[in-house]
Amino acid sequence: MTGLVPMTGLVFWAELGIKMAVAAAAVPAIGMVIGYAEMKLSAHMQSRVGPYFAGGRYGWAQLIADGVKFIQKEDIIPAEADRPVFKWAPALVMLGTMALLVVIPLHPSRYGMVRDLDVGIFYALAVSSVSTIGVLMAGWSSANKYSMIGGLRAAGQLIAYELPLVLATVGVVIQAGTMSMQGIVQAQVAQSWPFMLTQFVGLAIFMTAALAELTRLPFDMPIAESELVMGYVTEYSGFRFLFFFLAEFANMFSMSAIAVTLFLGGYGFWGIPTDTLLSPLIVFAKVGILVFIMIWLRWTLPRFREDQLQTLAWKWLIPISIVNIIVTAVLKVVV
Amino acid sequence: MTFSDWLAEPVNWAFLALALPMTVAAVRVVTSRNVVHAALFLVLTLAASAGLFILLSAEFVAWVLVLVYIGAVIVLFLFGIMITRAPIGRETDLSHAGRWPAALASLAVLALTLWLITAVSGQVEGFDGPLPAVGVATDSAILGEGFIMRYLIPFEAVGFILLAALIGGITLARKDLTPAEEEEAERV
Amino acid sequence: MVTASAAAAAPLFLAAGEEHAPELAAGGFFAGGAWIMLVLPFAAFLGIVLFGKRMRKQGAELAVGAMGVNLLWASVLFVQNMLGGIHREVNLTIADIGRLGGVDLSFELGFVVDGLSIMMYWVVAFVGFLVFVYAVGYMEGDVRVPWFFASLSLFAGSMLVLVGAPNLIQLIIGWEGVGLASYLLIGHYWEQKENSDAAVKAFLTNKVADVGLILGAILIGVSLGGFRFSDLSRAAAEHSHALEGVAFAGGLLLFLGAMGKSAQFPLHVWLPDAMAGPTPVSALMHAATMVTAGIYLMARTFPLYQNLAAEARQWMIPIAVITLFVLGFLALTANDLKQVLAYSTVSQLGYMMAAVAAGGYTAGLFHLFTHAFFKALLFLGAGSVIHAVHSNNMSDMGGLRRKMPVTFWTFVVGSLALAGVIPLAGFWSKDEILATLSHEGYTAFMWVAVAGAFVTAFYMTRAVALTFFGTYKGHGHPHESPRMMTGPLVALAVPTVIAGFFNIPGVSWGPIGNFTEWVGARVVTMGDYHPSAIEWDLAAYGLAAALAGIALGWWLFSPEAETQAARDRLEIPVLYPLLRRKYYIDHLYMHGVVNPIKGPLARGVDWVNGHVIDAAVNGVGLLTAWLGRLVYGRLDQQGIDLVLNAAAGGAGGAGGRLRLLQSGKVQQYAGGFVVGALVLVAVLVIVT
Amino acid sequence: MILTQFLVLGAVLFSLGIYGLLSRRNAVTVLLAVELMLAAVNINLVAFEAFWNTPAAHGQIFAIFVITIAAAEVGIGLAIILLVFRNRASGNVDELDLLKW
Repeated sequence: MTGLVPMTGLVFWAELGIKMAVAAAAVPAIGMVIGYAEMKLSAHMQSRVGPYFAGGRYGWAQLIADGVKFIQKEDIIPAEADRPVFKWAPALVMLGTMALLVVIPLHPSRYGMVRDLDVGIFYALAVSSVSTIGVLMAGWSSANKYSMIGGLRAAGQLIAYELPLVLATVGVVIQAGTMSMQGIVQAQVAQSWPFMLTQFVGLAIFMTAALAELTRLPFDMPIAESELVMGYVTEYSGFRFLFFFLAEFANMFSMSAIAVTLFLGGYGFWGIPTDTLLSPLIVFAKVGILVFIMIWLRWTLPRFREDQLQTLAWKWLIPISIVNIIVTAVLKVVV
Repeated sequence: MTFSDWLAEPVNWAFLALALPMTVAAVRVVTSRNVVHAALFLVLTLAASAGLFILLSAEFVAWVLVLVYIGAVIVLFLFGIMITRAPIGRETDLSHAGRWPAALASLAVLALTLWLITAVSGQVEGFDGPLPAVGVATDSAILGEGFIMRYLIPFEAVGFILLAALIGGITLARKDLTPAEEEEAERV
Repeated sequence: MVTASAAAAAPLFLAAGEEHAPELAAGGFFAGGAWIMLVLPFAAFLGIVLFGKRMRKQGAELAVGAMGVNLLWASVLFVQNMLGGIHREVNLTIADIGRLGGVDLSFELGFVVDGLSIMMYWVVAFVGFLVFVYAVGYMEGDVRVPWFFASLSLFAGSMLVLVGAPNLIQLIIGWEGVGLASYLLIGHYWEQKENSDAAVKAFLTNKVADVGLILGAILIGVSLGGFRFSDLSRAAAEHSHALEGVAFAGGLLLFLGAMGKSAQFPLHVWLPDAMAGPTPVSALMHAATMVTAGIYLMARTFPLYQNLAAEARQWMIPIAVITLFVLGFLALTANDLKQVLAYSTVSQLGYMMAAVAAGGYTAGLFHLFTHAFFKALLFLGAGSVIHAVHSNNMSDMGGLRRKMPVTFWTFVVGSLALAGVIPLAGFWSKDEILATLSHEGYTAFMWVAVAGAFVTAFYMTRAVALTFFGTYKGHGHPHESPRMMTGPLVALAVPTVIAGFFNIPGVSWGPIGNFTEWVGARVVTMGDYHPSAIEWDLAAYGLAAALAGIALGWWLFSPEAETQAARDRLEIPVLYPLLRRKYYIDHLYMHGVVNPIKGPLARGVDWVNGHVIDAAVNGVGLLTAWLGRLVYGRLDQQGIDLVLNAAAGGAGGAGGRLRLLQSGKVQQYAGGFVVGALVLVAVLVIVT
Repeated sequence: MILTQFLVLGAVLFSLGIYGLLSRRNAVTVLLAVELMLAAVNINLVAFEAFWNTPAAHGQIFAIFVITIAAAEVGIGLAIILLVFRNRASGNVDELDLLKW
């Protein structure tokens, strides 16, 4: 049994601090890699070349250049904006993102993740909901109709898809018999096949809900350019915009990583021992597949209508995930 | 235990680091001139209380608090505020003239409660001693068993209340359409 | 707490008078997974309810598919059981009921796979599958098709749960499920009042019987310490002391339950009315599900009746014989084709019940087995006719044999089988019943049964003649039904012809044995009577009666005679009205049960109201008036008014001030609440 | 850590909640104050649980019950406020005095 409680001793705090710092530093790195992947992939899907010149070959330094550009830009705050709320909103979004990263298991040892909590998956779902507040704050404080409507849409959407997201994980929790992230991965390693095979309904619902939580296409109504300019990020510029920008990509990573942990067996892969340095690479490879699918979907599917979005969540995903839970529970007892 | 003894314990610094901002935020919840700010200060208060729960080794409750309150209830609040009215800037009349009697009443409650705490503290054994349960996080399996074994009926009752609240909320908040609008909605 | 005790029951045999108990295998994969058959129809039900409307065939695919899988599964089991007996029982303890009558009872679910249940699985799946296929064609373009198929799946599923039940509790669950589904299906066209009335009638009549079943289950469960059939059978076979006392009462109570479901006199009234549902429902209800449930219950608890509850059987046989003979007559005058078949079902159920009650376990079940085929065939044929002429009345039919050849020939085959003509299935099974009755010494009842065979043959000939011969009297141009409907007819005609050969007395078919051996795979051997060779004299009586009935029917309703004239010739003064009004049983229920509440009881209440209560009220009134005058004159005017006026003035003044407190402002109320709570707590603290 | 510090904190929060409940005009802020009171109650419940240290963690279970009920309460409360706002174009509780005599 692990918890946040036995926090005595300097070593504990030092270790935790280093791990947190690594997790925090990972956010921009992940954001850049995924952002670059998105640029290149979307370009190729549209028969374009994409970033080409920056950094010499393949435009690999494009995102770094963009980052520098964003940081240099003037930080504009609208005159009518509610300044403290406006300023804190991106930070809160970023906080939710970073807090997610700390429970992703990359390796079975205690250095493989920041903390293995007894209620790990529950923690992940809880902190991922914190960004919602940030989005609402950003939408409200911008003193802009578009931002406001974007914020409202985001809130409605995030609340609606929070439920299937949580419910979809319950099947896995029932099957694994634990909420600890390491425990879930170990359960899959022990039975030598991922939960994807039995919880495919859960995986589908989880990924759909995750897309909606990320407000990515086809669920990007809150920032729909053609309707709302840029929704709740309309008024943001400079490094505050960078925060939103990075948070989206980092969130893609962490959502995919959670899906990998829950459904795809985490660092487990047939034939490869789990305690080697290959483990993080396996996780990254699996995350890469899911991220690729997300990017692919974004450049393939058109946007939903607002009412279709709510219908999908309340009338389809939630009932199906509840049925999934019931079936899993019954099978768990019977089999 | 003297105050300096108490302060020598590092975990109490953590407590203070949570409790003081929490109190300040709570004061701002009830005095802030801006509804949205009040709601956001409530977020702070609740986040701090989640931290306190972790100190008290009630980890599961802490994350339930975060998930349900910060993730859903406050969002619902902000949603409600923005739908009803969302003026940016301060409102002059958030508190009404009855604030002095209200302050008096709340002070009376505070006084009575504090007096009760001091009165009881002498009579219960170990009241002033360190909390025994702190240090080991409560296993969530215990809570789960509690819910479906001993507290099954309250659990079901709460489920029923949630259902009733769901239906009630929908019924209250939905707009009654005129026949023409209904026709319109059906056609879409 | 769920504990699984899912072990295959070792062949537990207690010699119940017989020494050679066959070795039974636990069965393989298919026996262990038999629960799938119980679950599939419910899955289909859910699937249809949720998604049926969006499917191409409106969910019929799911229902037919589930039934098809069940048929395959049951067929494998059937063949396995043919080649060597299977017995397996699985029980899951779901919950503890608690202490009842000094024993701890628990609620268990599970399934049982043995000769009896395999036979029933197969019959339900086979007839169910064909009926479902047929219904796809029959219900094309009807109202609420998804819901119809969902209910049909529920019907079949509940029956399978009932059949697979290893204990009385699960049997009751399935039993009520069957009742519910039948209610839904009979009332499928609920827009018409008489249909929903029929559904309610079926439901309520069954409920009367269910009281018996539930009381019987409690009685047996408490005295036995459990609800399992295997325990009951074993205890009964051992002449257990615990059961001896309650065997008679328990047996009769269970029989009461069976009377309702299997439409025994006098609880048969719902079955003819149940025609209100669509024809596939009737076919399913009369052949494989619902009405066979009662017979199945008797067969499942047969050791109880065989060994302990002999007195109960003395009550059961007369009821069964009345059912088979007296109610068969009602089919003579029915004008509705389906009603003719319905009364014939009632009558045939009487045969089965008579056989089981007389100790002929195998004979009753064999008749159930064969009857399922030809009765389903007849109903589906009738449905085909009705589908073509859009009327249930035989006076709208006639001359259909050239227009609907497939329906005609299969219907004739079914009718001959029902009449008991050699070599069709009905002949063999009816012969066994006659043999059983004769052997067990119920000679008089045996002759009644022979006479019943005559009646059966007569009314079936009448139905065939009126429907298929003569000239067409309806409207429009009837034509043969689509392949979807004639296919099941042909498929059912096959077992109707050959099923009888599986139990020719004394004939065993090499390694696969015969029907008697198939249903013999039970936890205890049944020890019932079944003839060891064909008793030619009895068979001859039965056959002669059947041929005589056919001849008479043919003579009366020959193709040249117009229907109305023929019927008039039959209108014997007293008998005809009696039969037309169904022996006045419905009237009896109406006037004997319903009207005492409406009429005399109401009058009684009225009399009490007028004479007793009114008198009392009037007396009190007079007394009060006198008192009032006294009080008004003396007390009120002189004393009280003074006080009252002062009080009223005071209240008005106080109210005027107090109303200021009612500001309507919720926070002031909340403040009052807080202060009140404070005061209360303070008082509490000070007092303690 | 001792029990008293949590009880005092709970008492302070609860009093603040009562103050907000009685003094705020806007209905939403009144609801916020109620949430504050419930948070105080939860702190007390969990603290007492840590104090008595029952093996079945009754205090935490009740805290979760309180949180759940609070969620339902907010849902209904906000629906009512929305309705009132729609009908009267005001979300102030002191203007809602139709029941006044």
